Amino acid sequence: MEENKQNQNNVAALEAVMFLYGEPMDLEKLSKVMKISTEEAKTALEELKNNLLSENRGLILIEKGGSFVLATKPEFSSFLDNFVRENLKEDLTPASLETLSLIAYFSPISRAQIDYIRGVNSSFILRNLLIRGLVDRKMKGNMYLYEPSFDFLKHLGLENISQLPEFVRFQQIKDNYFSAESSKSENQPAFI
Amino acid sequence: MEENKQNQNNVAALEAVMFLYGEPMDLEKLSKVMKISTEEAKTALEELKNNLLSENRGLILIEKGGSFVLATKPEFSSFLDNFVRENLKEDLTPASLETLSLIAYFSPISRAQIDYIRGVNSSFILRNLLIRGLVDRKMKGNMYLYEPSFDFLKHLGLENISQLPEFVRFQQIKDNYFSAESSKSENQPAFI
Amino acid sequence: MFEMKSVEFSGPLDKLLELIEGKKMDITRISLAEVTADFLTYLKDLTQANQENKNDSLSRIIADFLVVASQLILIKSKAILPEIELSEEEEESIQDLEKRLELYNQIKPMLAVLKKSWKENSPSFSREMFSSIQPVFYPPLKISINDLKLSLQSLVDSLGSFILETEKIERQIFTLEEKVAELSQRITDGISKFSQVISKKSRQEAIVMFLALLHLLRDQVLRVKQSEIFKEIELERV
Repeated sequence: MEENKQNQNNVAALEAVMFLYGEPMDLEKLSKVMKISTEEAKTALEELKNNLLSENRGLILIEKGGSFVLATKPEFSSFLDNFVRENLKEDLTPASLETLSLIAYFSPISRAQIDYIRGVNSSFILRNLLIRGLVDRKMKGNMYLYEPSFDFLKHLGLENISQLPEFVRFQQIKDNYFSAESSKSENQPAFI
Repeated sequence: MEENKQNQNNVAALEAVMFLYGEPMDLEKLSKVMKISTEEAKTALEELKNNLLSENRGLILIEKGGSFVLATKPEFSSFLDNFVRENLKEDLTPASLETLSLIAYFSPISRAQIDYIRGVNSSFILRNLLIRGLVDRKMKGNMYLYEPSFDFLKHLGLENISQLPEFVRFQQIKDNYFSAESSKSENQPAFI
Repeated sequence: MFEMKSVEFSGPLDKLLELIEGKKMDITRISLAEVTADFLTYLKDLTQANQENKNDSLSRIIADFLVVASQLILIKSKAILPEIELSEEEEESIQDLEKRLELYNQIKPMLAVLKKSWKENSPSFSREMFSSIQPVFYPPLKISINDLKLSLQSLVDSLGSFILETEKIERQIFTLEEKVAELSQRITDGISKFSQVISKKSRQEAIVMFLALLHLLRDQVLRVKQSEIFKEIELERV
């Protein structure tokens, strides 16, 4: 009885971990993250796999070379593909356009800077722009810097961002803004 | 029998859609994506929510203002430490805490109301909370109303705002106070 | 002494309640008048701390305190000189302060509850949008270089108004210390009327100047004479 309860808990924990990690994980990694033995992880995996067979579950457990990942059931793939495509095709919202223009003119720019200038959190919009291939990001130090994608610039008929209209004027605004902000206080403006 | 089968299928499809999308979705969006009525979407959501209560499930359904998102159960947060956002690790200043608790317990609430209760100008604090993604705002008439964000709910591991400790008690303070206010005078400077 | 971290500073209503509770009094006009001096002392310490260590958020807190300080001074003046007639606006503002304090008193437990939840939280996590989907280049159908420029321009425009707002608040902050020094200097220079001191000054600055006056009075640096309410305040160095 006690053991059964513990198993249930492991299955639930496993679901939470795999749901969030979203990348293939092997037994070793799973057991390390969940702080259980590989044997227990294996039992939990089998049980989860079994549970997912139920008709009211929309996910499957995919195994590839000893690693496991959660994915949507293939029977839903046609309508999910449509869903993804529709989403990517949607017109840009004013907020997305604003963020995109900020990245185009002020790149490379960090998320904290984008958030600070816009005055709201931009993580959802940035993710949207990323998967639509309109912006790229690269790691610098411990943060991502965003810039317009090569494809997007090409789409606009530009070779580089300095060909954007009034590029120099906006650059000056950027420089003024950030230098004024940082001279005003010791505290990083983006993290007040 | 047939209908039950259809329901089951909807629950599975719902799980797949929400898993794939990852961001909050409202009934309208769900019904459009899944090509079912909003009524059916609602039934499926309720059933999913019910299924998640089981001890062998690791997820919860978080609800805010008619939108829903799948998230991990808070009891497994110790396995998921490395997903904590940097800007949520910081402590809140007394002023931020004051403002955030007003928004959490009294939402939707306008800036004028917040300023009035706090007796001070809250624009900086509100901006800071917006940037950190802890509150959302929506335009109503010609003013913004503030409410706690999904990130706020997730950070506290709540399925909806009414799970905040002593929510009903503090709601009553709001109701008492604001109803007394609005019945008393036509010209209420603080609530324009 | 003073903790420099601004996180340690509470807001003006919180401080006011603390002072009233410290005297084991209820929220009344009498108790407000009673704690005015302590409140002003705290404000003075704040401004001093701010001078030693310039800090944006502290400046903002001080601005918040000044608003409440001006209401307290009004209450205090009325308590000292009962014959003062308060205008309707002033009366409303005092009633407002009392009402706010009552409400703040009621919601204080709420802050404590949230603070605890925030500290002892077990978070939930959701997935990133389409986290399993690889980026695909999907240009929006209608987008031109000009759209980008216009969008950025309107953002920059709104930024301007926010910067102005920041400066406005900063301009309002005249540190008490500065004003005490200024007032002291001007009396030494031979100015003997308060109206001369505050001529051409904003309302906000005049209030701080009056605070400075009270401080010099308390420290027995100067003597004042006022023949009648709303008449000239004569200043004289001790």
